[in-house]
Amino acid sequence: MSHSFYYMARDQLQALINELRARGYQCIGPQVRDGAIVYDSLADCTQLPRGISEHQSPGRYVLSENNSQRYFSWANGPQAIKPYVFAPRESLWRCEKDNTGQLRFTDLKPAPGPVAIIGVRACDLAALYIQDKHFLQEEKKDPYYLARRQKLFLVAVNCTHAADTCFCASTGDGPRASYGYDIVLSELDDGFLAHGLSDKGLELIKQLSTSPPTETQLQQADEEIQHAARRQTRRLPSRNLKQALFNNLEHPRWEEVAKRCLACGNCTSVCPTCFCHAEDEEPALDGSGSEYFRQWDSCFTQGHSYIHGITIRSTTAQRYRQWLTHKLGSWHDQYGRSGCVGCGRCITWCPVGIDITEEAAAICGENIDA
Amino acid sequence: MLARVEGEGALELSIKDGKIEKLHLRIFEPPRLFEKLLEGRPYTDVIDIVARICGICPVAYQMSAAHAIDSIFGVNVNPWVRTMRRLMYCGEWIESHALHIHLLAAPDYFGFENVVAMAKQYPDEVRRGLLLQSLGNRLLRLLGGRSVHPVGVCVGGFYSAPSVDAVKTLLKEFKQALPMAEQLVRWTAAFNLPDDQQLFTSVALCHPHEYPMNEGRIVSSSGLDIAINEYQNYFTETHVPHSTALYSHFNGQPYLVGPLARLNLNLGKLPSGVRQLITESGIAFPSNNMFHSVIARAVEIYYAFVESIRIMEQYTLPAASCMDFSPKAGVGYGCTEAPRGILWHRYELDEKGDVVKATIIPPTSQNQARIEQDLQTSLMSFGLDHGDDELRLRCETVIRNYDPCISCATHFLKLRVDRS
Amino acid sequence: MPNPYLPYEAKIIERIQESPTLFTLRLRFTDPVIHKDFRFEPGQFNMLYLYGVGEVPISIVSDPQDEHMLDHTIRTVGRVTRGLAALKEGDRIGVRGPFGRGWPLAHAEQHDVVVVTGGLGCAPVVSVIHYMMRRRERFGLINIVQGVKHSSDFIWKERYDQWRKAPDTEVLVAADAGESLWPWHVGPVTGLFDDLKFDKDRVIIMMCGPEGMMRVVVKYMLAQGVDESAIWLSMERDMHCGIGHCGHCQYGGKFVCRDGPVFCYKEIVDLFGVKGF
Amino acid sequence: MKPKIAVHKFASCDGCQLAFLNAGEDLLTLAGMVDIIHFTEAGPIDEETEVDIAFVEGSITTPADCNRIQRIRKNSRYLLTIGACATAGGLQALRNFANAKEWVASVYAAPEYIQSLATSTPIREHVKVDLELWGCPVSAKQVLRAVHDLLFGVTPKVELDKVCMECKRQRHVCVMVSKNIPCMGPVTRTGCGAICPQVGRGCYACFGPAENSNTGAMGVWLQGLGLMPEAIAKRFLFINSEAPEFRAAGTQWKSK
Ligand SMILES: Cc1cc2nc3c(=O)[nH]c(=O)nc-3n(C[C@H](O)[C@H](O)[C@H](O)COP(=O)(O)OP(=O)(O)OC[C@H]3O[C@@H](n4cnc5c(N)ncnc54)[C@H](O)[C@@H]3O)c2cc1C
Ligand code: SF4
Ligand code: SF4
Ligand code: SF4
Repeated sequence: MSHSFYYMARDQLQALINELRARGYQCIGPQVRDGAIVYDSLADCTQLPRGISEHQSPGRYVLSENNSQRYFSWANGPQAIKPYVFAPRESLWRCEKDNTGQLRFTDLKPAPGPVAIIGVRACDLAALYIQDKHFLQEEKKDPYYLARRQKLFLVAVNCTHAADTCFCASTGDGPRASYGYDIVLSELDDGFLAHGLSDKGLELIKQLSTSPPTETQLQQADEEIQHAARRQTRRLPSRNLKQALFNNLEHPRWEEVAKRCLACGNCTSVCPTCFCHAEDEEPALDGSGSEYFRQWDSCFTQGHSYIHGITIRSTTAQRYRQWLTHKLGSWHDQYGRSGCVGCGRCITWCPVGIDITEEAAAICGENIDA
Repeated sequence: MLARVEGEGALELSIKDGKIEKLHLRIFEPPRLFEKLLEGRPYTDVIDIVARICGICPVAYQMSAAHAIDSIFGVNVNPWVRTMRRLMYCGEWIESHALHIHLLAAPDYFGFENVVAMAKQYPDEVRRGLLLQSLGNRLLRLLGGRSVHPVGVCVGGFYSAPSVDAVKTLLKEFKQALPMAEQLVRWTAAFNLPDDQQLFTSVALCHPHEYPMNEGRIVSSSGLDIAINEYQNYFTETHVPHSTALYSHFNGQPYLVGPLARLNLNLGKLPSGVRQLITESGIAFPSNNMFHSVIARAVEIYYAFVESIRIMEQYTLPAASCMDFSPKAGVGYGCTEAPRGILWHRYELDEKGDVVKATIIPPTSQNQARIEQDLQTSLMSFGLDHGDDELRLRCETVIRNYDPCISCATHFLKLRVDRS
Repeated sequence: MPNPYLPYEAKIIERIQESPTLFTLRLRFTDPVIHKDFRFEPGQFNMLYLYGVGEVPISIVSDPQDEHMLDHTIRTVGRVTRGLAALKEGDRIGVRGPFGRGWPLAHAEQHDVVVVTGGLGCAPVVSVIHYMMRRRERFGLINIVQGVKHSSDFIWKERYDQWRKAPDTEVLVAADAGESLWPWHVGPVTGLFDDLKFDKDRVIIMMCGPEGMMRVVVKYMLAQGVDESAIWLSMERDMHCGIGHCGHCQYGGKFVCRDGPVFCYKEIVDLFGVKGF
Repeated sequence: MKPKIAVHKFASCDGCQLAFLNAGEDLLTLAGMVDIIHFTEAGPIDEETEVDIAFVEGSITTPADCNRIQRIRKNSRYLLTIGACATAGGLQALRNFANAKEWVASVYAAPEYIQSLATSTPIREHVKVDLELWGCPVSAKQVLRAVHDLLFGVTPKVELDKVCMECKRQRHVCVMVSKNIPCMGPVTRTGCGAICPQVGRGCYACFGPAENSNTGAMGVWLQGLGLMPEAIAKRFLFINSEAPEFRAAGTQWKSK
C-alpha cells in the first residue's frame, strides 16, 4: 500500500480546498459552532478546528483547546454526513389544482451542485455505505438521495483520537477509513499522508505539491490509528446480536431503561444510519397548491407506529426495544450487517446519557459472547 | 399594568342639561396578576414572563425588565448589545404601529367597518401596510426567533448573535421597503383628520443623542426632567371602582404618553432626512391635535426603518452577545418607550436574583385618565345631541387613536348613555 | 427512471357506496398510457393521495386482467379516508403504485384454498376471491370464511351468494353481533372452522384482518396439521412511502410495504403476535 | 355560502390572535374565503350569530367569562382553542397554586371591585373542545394549517412530537449536552421550530407536554444538572401549569 501514499505539507490542505473549489465543488468541513464541531461551508483552513479537542461521555460533550497544530485531533461531532445526503426536511413534489379540479404534479427533485466533504471519519463512511444500501436498492431508488449522493466527493481523515464514547473498533468500522472515500488523509505533526482511492481523488492529489512519505511517517500514521483503536473502552460484541436480542424480548431491562429514556428521538437523529422519515404536506391556505415534503422521523415517536386507532408501540419500553432490536438485530436481515457503526453519537447526544453498549450488554446478558 | 388594562371596554356616559355629568371608561379585562406571579421567580424567568403581558408589544416588556435587572446586577452592556436592543425595538415599533395604522386607525378614517372591507377598495395601501408589518416581524425574528414572545433576549444582552448573512438578507429587504415607509408618512399626512386641538401634557423619555427607545430621562412638555427611578415621586397610580385598569396621574393631572408625546418632545433628535419628510408632508409638529397620533406613528415607522438600516449596515459579530454578571440583591428600574408610550418597571430581587416585588406601569394605564379627559373635550366639541350610534363611533375613534391595548375591545364599545 | 414518490393523476369514474362506512372508488389514470401500462397482482396496494390532505395505502380490489377497472374499497376511519369518502365522480386524486407483494396465486393453483377475513379486512382478499372464481377450474376446494363485527358491516352479500353457487365452494359468514334476521353464524369467526372442508396437505390459507383473529386462525390451522408454509396473511402497518424507505412499516427485519403486505406465516413466525412490533 | 368563523378572546395577551393578524397576504386570502363574524381585534363584532369555526384564545378567570364560553360553544359548530391560556390556563394559571384572593388584594387598592375567580382554567374544563392548539403563542403556520384543513373538511393534524425532533432537523447543537443548560425540549411538544436551542438557550416548555413525556426522568436529569427541587418544580409549573403531566410533575417536585 505504501507506494500509493503521498506526503503533503500542512499548507497543502488549503491547496486541496482551492483545487476542489476551482472544480466547482462547494466545500463542507468541520468547524466550531455553538460549543461543538459541526460541518458547515468551508472556504478556508482557518475555519477548521485547529488545536481543538473534544471530550465525550454519556450525555456530555465539551470542547477544549490543546497546543497542537493539527486540524483533526478530535473525534466525531454531533452530525455525520447524513444531513448532506438524507436531508432533515425536503420537499418531494408540488401539486396544483386548477379550477376544473385537475391536479398537476411537479417533481421537486433537487439538482445540487457538486459537494466535497472534508474530514469524514471511518464510521461515517461505513454509515454512508449502509444508507446507500437502504436508499439505493435495486428497484426503487430514492431520487432525492441519489441526486445528492452522486455529487459527493469525500475527503476522509483517519482517526487518531477516539472519544470515550467511540467503539468503532468493536464493530469493525474504524478508526481506519478503508473504503468509500475519494481521498483519505492521515494527519501528522507537520502535514498529511494522502491516499487517493477514486480516479478523481488521485487526479486531485497529483495537483498538489507532494513527496513520497518516509517509512517513519508511514509507521507513525499507522501507530496513531492503532492507538485510537486501543484507546476505545466501549464495545459491542462483533458477532450478530440478533438472536441474543430477540431471545430477550421480555427482559426486565426494557422497562428499566424506559424509566430513564425520554423518548426524545435524539439518538436516532444523530445516528448516521437511521433512515426513518415521515411525509406530510403544506397546503396553501386557499387550496390552490400544496407542497409535499418529508422530514426525519424516529421510532421513538407515536406517529411512527400509528395505524388507525392503534399505536403499536405506545410505551417507551416498546419504542426503545424496537430501536435496539432493529439497529443491532433485524438490521442484519435487511442489510447483512448491524446498523451500528460504533460512532457513539447516540451515547454522547442522548440528553440523559443512555449508553447503547451498556443496554445491549445488559439485555443480552451472559449470552453476549456466546 | 396592561394585564389590568386591556380587554372589553364600555363607556358610561351621563348627560344632564347638555352637559356631561359622568364619563367612565370601564375596563373589564380579567386581572392576570402578573406582578404577583413574578414573585419568587428567578430573574431568568422574568423576561419570558413579562413578555406575556402583551402579545403586541412583548419586546417593550422584555426591554424594560432587562434594563431594570441589568442595573441591579451592575451590568454594563457593550455597544453591540445596546445597538441590538435598539434594533429589536425598531422591529416592534414597526410591527405594532403598522398593525395599528392599517387594522385599526385607517378603516376608521376611511369609513370602513374593518380592514378587510377596506382592502377591497385600497388593496395597495393595505398590502403595503401588511408588508411593513411583516418586516417588523422579521426583525423581531432575527433577534428573537419569533415575533410574538421572542426568545432571544436575556439579562445582559442576547442569548446569541444573528449571523452576518441573516442580517445582510434582511437589510436588503429593508432598503427595498424604505420608499414604502416614506409613502406611508405622506399617505397618513393626507388623511382627512378632525382638527381637534387640545391642551395636554406630553410625557416621554429623552436621550441626549438619539430618539428615545431604551434609555433616557423622563421629561414632560411642562418642564419635568427626572431620572427614571424618580417616577413614583411624581406619578401616582390609583384604582377606581369602574375599571380593572389603574389610573395614572402626573401632579394629579392626566397626561399623554405614546408616539405623539414622543415626537412632540424629541423632534430634534430625528435625523434630518426624517425631519425633512415631516416638513414635506405639511404637518407641523409639535402638534396639539390628538388625531395627529396616527401620523406620528407613520413617522416613527419611517424612522425605525432608517435606524434599522443604519444599524444593520454596520453589523458585525460581537465578542460576546451577553455580558457576564452574577446575581445580586437590590432594587432596579427600567423605563423604555413601548410603541404606546413609556413602560415603567421596578424590581426588587433577593441575593439569588429571585423576584421579591415587581411593579409594572404600562403606557395604557398611564393614558387612561387622559383618554377620559379627551372624551370629555371631544364629545363637547362634537356635540352631545348626536344619536347614540354617532356618539359611539366618535368615542371609539377617540379611544382608538391612543392605540390602547383595549383597542380591540373598543370596536364594540358598549355605550351606556343616560340622558336624564 | 420514474420517480416512485410522484403520484399520477387519476379520475374517479364511479363511486359506489357499499355500506354506511365503506365505499369503492373506481379509478382511471388520466394519462391513457399510464392506465394501459398499469399492472398489478391481487393483494398489492396503491398509495392514494387526497389533494392537500395526505396519502394512504389502499389495496387494489379489481381483477388484474380487467383493464377497465382499478377499484379501491375504502373504509372511512380518519383524516384521509374521510376526505376520500367525500369525493364524487369526476374528482381527481393522485395514485402511485402498485406496491408490495400480492397473494401466492400461482402457487395456490391445484390446491384447496381457505380464505379467511375478519373485521374490516375483507377488501384485500376480495380481489383474490374474484381472481379464483374467474379461474375456478385451476383451484381445488375453495372455502371463504368471513367474520364481521356487526351484521351491518357485511357487504357484497350478492357476491357472496354468487360465490356460493360456484362448484366446490363453501361460503361461511359470522358476525360478532347481528340483527335478528341475520341468516349466518353469530359469534366469532373461529366458530365456523369445524365446518371447513380441505385437504390439510394440499391447502393454502390466505387471510386478512385483525391480528387477533389471524392469530387464532393460525393456531387452529397448525393444530389441524397445516404446514406453516401454507399459511399466508396480509399485514398492516403505518406506511408513508410505500417503497421501503420511510421505515414506518418495519416488522422485525421486514418492510411490510415491500416484503409484504402478504407474508407467508413462516417468514414472520418469530414476531407474529408479539406486542410492540 | 361562505363558512363563518369567529375569534374570541378571554384572559390572554392577544398574542395568539396575532397568528391571524401577522399572517399578511394569508389574512386577506382568509377574509376572501370565510365570513369573519366576530374578531374584535380585526373589527367585526357579533357573538350571537352561529359560526362554523370558533377560535378561542385565553383562559377562564371571571364568572362572566364562565357564561360567555357556554354561549360561544352553543353558537359554534367546531370550537378550537389557540394557545397556552385557552389550552392549559396560561401563565396566569400559576394563581391556582397560590391564594388568588390575596394576590388580588395586593395588586388592587380596592379588591372588592375586582370580579375574578380564584382560578384560571383552560376552556376544556368548561365546554367541549374539538381541537386544541398548544403554544405560547401558537405558531401562525400551525393555525393556518388547521384553518385550511377545517375549511376543506378535514380533521386537522396536531403536533405530538418532542421539540428535540425539530431541534435535530434544524441541526442545532443540543444545549443540554454541550453546555449543561437545562432544556425542556425532551418533554415539550414541537411546533415552535425549536427556536430556543437555536438561540442557544434551553426550551422553557411553552408548547406544553408532548405525547409520552417522561417528566420523571426529565426532573431527575435536571437535578443532576444542579437544579434544586424548587427550581425543577418551576420548570414544570410555568406557562402550561394546568397541563396534567406538568402539573403532576411540578407538584411532586414542589413537595420535595
Ligand atoms: C397494505 C395496506 C393495505 C390497505 N388496504 C386498505 C383497503 O383496501 N381499504 C381500506 O379501507 N383500508 C386499507 N388500509 C388501511 C388504510 O391505509 C388506513 O385505514 C388509512 O391509512 C387511514 O388513514 P386516515 O387518514 O383516514 O386515518 P387516521 O387515523 O386519521 O390516520 C392518519 C394517518 O396515519 C396513517 N395510518 C393510519 N392508519 C393506517 C393504516 N392502517 N395503515 C397505514 N397507515 C395508517 C396514515 O398516514 C394516515 O393518513 C390498508 C393499509 C395497508 C398498510
Ligand atoms: S447506534 Fe449509536 S453508536 Fe451506533 S451508529 Fe448509531 S449513533 Fe452511532
Ligand atoms: S437542545 Fe433541548 S430540544 Fe434540542 S436536542 Fe437538546 S434537549 Fe432536545
Ligand atoms: S423551544 Fe420550547 S420554550 Fe422555546 S419556543 Fe419552542 S416550545 Fe417554546
